[in-house]
Amino acid sequence: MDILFQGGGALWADPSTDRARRFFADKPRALIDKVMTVAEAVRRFVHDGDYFACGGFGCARIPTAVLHEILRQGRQHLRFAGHTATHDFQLLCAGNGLGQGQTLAAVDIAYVVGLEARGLSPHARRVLESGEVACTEWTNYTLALRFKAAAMGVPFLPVHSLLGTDTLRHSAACVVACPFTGEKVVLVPALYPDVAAIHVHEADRYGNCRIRGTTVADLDLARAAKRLIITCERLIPNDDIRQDPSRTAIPFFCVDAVCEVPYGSYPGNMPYEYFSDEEHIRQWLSAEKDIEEFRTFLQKYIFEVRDFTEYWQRCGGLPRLQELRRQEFLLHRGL
Amino acid sequence: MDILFQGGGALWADPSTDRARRFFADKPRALIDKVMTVAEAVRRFVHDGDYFACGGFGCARIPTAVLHEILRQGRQHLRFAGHTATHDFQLLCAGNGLGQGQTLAAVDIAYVVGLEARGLSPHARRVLESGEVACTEWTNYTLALRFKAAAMGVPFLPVHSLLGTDTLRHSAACVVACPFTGEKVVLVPALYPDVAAIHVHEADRYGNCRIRGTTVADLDLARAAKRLIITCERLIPNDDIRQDPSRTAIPFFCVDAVCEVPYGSYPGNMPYEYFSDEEHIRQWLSAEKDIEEFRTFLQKYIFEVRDFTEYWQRCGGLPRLQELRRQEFLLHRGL
Amino acid sequence: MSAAYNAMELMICCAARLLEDGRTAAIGTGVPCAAAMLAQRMHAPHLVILFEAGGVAPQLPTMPISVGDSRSFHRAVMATSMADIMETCRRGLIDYTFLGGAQIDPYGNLNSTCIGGDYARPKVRLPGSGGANDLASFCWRILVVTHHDRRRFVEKLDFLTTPGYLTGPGAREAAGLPPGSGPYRVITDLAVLGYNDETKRMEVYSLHPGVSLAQVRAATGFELGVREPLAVTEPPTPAELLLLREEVDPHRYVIGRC
Amino acid sequence: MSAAYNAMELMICCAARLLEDGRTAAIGTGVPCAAAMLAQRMHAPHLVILFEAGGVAPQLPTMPISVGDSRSFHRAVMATSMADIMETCRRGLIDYTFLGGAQIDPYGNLNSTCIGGDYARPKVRLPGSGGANDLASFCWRILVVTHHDRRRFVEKLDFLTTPGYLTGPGAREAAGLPPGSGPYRVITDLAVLGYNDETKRMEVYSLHPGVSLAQVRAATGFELGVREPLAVTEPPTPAELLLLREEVDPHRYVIGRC
Repeated sequence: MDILFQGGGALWADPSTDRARRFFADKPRALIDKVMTVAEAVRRFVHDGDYFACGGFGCARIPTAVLHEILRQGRQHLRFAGHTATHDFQLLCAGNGLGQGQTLAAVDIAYVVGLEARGLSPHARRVLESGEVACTEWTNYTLALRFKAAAMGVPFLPVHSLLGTDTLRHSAACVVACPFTGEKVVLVPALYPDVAAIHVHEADRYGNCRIRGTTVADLDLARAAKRLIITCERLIPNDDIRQDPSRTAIPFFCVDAVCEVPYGSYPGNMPYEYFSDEEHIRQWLSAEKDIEEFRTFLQKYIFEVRDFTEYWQRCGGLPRLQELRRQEFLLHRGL
Repeated sequence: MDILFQGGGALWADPSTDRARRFFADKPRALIDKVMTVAEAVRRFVHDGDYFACGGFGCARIPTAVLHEILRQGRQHLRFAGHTATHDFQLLCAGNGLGQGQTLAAVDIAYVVGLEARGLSPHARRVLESGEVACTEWTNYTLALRFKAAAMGVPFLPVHSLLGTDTLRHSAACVVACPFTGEKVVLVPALYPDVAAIHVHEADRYGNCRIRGTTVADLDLARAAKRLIITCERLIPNDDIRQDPSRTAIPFFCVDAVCEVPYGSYPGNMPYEYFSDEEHIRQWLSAEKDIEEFRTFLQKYIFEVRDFTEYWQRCGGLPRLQELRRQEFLLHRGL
Repeated sequence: MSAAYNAMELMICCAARLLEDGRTAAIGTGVPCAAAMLAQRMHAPHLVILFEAGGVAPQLPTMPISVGDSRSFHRAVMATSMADIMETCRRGLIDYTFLGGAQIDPYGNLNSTCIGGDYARPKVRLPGSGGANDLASFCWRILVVTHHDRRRFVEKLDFLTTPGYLTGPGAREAAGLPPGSGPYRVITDLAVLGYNDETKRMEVYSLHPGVSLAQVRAATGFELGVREPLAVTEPPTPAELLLLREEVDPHRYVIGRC
Repeated sequence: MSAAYNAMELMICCAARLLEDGRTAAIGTGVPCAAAMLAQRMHAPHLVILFEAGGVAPQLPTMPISVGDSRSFHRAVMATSMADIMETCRRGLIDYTFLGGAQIDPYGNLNSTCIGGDYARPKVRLPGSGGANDLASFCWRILVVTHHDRRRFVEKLDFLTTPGYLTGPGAREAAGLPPGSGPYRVITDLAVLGYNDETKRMEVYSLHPGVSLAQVRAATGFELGVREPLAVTEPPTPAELLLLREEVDPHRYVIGRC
C-alpha cells in the first residue's frame, strides 16, 4: 500500500487521533449548565490562531451571531474550513484588508468567495486574490469527510473524489492502492477544529441539540470539534429532550457553550422558521464593491451593534422577520 | 504504507466498490409500490448461497418474520453477518443439524451463540462446535464499520479495534501505518450483503422508513445491502413521510420489499411498542437442549405455521402482546 | 402564449429531454432544477431529484436559491446529510448530475477554482469545487449547461477542478475513477454537444435553430468535431413552453436571465 | 434491613466506588449497570452512562436485559447508533468500561471466543468479542467483575479476544492501542485486584472480609503479586445496601444471582 501520489497543499490542523484523545480526555463530560451569551462564548472558546469551523450550508442554518462576535472581538489569524461557506466566509473576510488586522490567516477551501446563485463576494475575492490568506483545496464531500474522520477518531478516511485533478494536487490528500481490491483510493486526513459554531433549532441547557431538515456535515463537525459553541433558536427543557431521545442530533458532551439566539441564522435561512433575507444579502454584496462604503456598512451593522438582536432590529426588526417567516411557509403566496 | 499484518480469516463477500457500483447501476430507483407478503419477499430476494444480514441488536428490533420464512422456504448455504445476533442467529442455526440441509454455511462473527444475559443457545453451540459453519472473527463495531464502508462506497475503513488480539488474527482485516501520522491502524474491508432484512416502526409503500430509538448499525446496513427487505409495524401514507422528512431513516431507493408485519420483532423487543417475551425465549433455549424436543418445537412454532400472525397467536395471541405492551411502557408496574 | 422562446428556455428543454424516466439526478439550483422539474412534468414523472446538502425527492414549491435552503427538501421523502447524498452517488445509484464552471476543455474537465496569475495569487479567485468534483467522480452521466464562448471553451484549463475525461480514453479509469462514468452532454446557447466515443473529445451533436457550425467553432477555443449526421436541435414545443413558463418558473427566476 | 450482604452485593459496591463523579462509563447489563446506578445514587450524581447499542445518559427505570433493549435508552438524552457510541469512546470521551470473559490472564487480556479444541472446531464456542474488543481498545479504564476460580484466571488464554496489557509494559502502545488506556481493576468474589505499574501484571489490592491471600492465590491459575499495604475491602455500608436493594435492584435480578 505505497503512496502513489501526495497532494502539495498544506495541512492546517493536526490529524493525529492520539493527540486529539489527549485533549478529549480532559474535556468535561458531566450534564452541567452551559448557557451563556455569545460574547462570553466567543471570549472563552475562540482564541487567536484557532482553527475555526461552522455549521450549515450556504446561507442556511449558519451561526451568524458567533461570526459577528468574532469580528467585534477582533480575533486574529484564524484558520477556517470553507465548506460551502457563503455569508459566513464573507463575514470572516470582513476582518481582513480593512486595517483591522487579519482575522483570516488560512483556509481549507471547498467552496468560498461565492454566494451560490447570488454571485461572488467582491471583498472575499479581494482578500483571497491578495495572497494574504494561505489556501488548500478540497471539495464539499472531502472536507466533510475530514470532519467525519475526526468524529470517528481515525487519522484518515478513504474516498474516490479528487482523483486526476488539480484539486488533488493542491490538497493535502494522498493516493494509495486498496490492499483488498487494488483499487486506487484517496486518503483525506482527519480535521479536528479547535472550535466550531453550529446553529440549531432547539437545545437544552446542557447542550443536547435538535436540528430539523438537512444536517449537512454538522453531526460530524459537532463531534470533531475540540470546543463547540451552540447557538439555538430556542432553549428547551431537558425533559423535552428525554421525551424523544431519537431526535437528539448532538449530545451534550460535545458542547461547551449554549447561547439562545432567536433568528440566529439571519440573514440566512432557518428551515421551518424563516427564509433568507435576499434583499439584505444583496446589500452586503453591493456595499462590498467599494471599500469605504463597506467600512461604513460594517460599522452600522456589526461594530456599532451590541448584540445580535440589535443587528436584526437594524435590518427591519420583527416586521421583516415576520415577512421572512411567511416566505418560509409560503404564506406570502396565498397558500 | 506497507501491510504490517494480515488477518488469516476468510472474506465471505466481495469488497470491491466498482463491482458493487455495477450492481447498483441497475437497481430500480423510482418511487414504486413495493408492498408484498414476507413469503413473496423471501422468495424473490433471498437466494440459496446469498450473504444475508439483519438489523436490530440482540433481541431488539429484529426481523423475525423474515427469518421464519427463510427456514420455511428451506434456503441453503447462506453466509451471515453475526453482529450481536441472538435470537436471529438461533433461528438461522435451526436450519442446520436437524436433517433439513444446511441453512448456514459461513458466518462473520462479532457476537453469536449467546443471548446476552439469558445464556447460550444450546443448538447454536452444537452447530458451531460441529465445524460445519466456517467462521471469521470481528467485533460489533468493526462489523458495523464494514457495512459503513459499503454504504460509503469505499473498499475499506480504518479503525483502532482488533489490534494485538487473536480476534485480528482470525479476521480478514489488515494493519497498516497511517501515511499522515505513522499511527498503526487496522483496515476492515467493505461488506455488501446480497440481501438484508430490517424491521422498522413505519414505512410507506415505496420503502421510506422511520425508526424510533437506537438505530444500531441499520442506517449503514440498509445502504450497504444490495437487496433490502423491510418489515414494518405499520404502513403509513407517503404524505406522512413528506410532512417530516427529517424523520426518514432509510430512503426508498435502498428498499426492494415492504412487508407490513405487526409485532414483527416478537419475541424480541420493539421500542415504544412492546417488550421482549422473555418467557417464550426461555422456551426456545429450553427446547434446544434436546434435539428431538427441538424438532417438535420448530414444527409447532415455525414449520406448521402459515405466517407470522399465526406464530404469535400460538404464543398467547393478542392478550400476551397486550401484556408485553404494558411491560414496554412500564404500565405493569403501576406507573 | 407565444411559440417564440429565448436561449435559456431552449437550453432547459434540451436538458430536460435528456433525463430519462425512473432515473435519479443530483441537481443544483437554476437551470438544472428547472430542467428536472420540466422533465417530471413531461416524460419523466418518476425522475427522482436530490440536492447535495441532503434533500431527497422534494416536491419543489418554487426554485431553491441554494442547494441547501428550505426549498431543497420541501415535502421531501428524506432530509439527510451531505455525506449520505454523496455516498448514494458513490454507490452508483445516481444517474445524472449537472455541473458548471468558468472554463471547460475538450475532455469535459471543468475549472471553477481560479483564472490567471498563479494558484497562490490568482487574477480571479473563484469558489472552488464545492460538490462538483465529488459529483463528477461519482455520478454516471455529467451534464453541463453553459454559455458558449471562447473564454469558456478552452484547450487548456487554468486549473482542473473537476474531472471530465481528463486526458482522454482510459484516463478516468487509470486515475481511479469508476468505469462507465463521465461527461455526457454539454448544452449551450448555440448547440448540444457530446463526446466522441473513441477520442473522448467534445463534438457537436446538434446545432440550435439558426446557428451555423462555423459560429459554434468560432465560439470554441479548441478543435471541435461533429457527430454525423449533424442534427438541428428540436425547438421547445408549445407544451414544454407552457409548463416551463406557467408551472416550473412562473416568476422567471431562471428563464428571465436571458 | 440487614447489614449482612452477599458476594454480588459486595462486588457491585466495590465497582460503584471506583466510578468517579462527572465521568463517563460505557456499561453492559447486570453488575456494571447496577454499579453505575448505585454510584449515581451515592457519590457520583453526574456519572454519565452509555450503552453500546446507542443509549446515552438514560434514566433507567429498571435493569435492561440487553444493552440494546428499550430500557437502555429510557428517558435518555440521545438514542443513536452503535457507531456513534463507539466513536465517542474512540475519541477519548469515555472513562470506564466493564467487560467480562470466560478467561482472564495476568495482563488482563480476555477470552470470550472459544475454549478447547482448535478455532475451527472448538470444544466450547462462546459468543465472541461483541463490543468488548472495541471498548477495551477505546475507553481509558477497563474494569472486570467476575467470579474468581482457576479455570477463569489462567496463565495463557485459549483465545485472546479482547486486549488488556497484551504481553506487558508498552505492548498496547506497540500494537497501536492508545497511550494511557488499559486494564484498571478486577473485582471478584474474593478480592479487588489491579495491575502492577512496572510489570502490568495483575496483583491483589484488597482482600474481601474473611478471605485470605492464600485462598485468592489458590483460585488463581497464575502467579499473583500483592500491592502493599494489602488492604481489606470495605464492606458495603448500610446506605449502599439500602439503595442497592430498594432502588437499584428491587427485583433482585442481579443481587439475587448469588
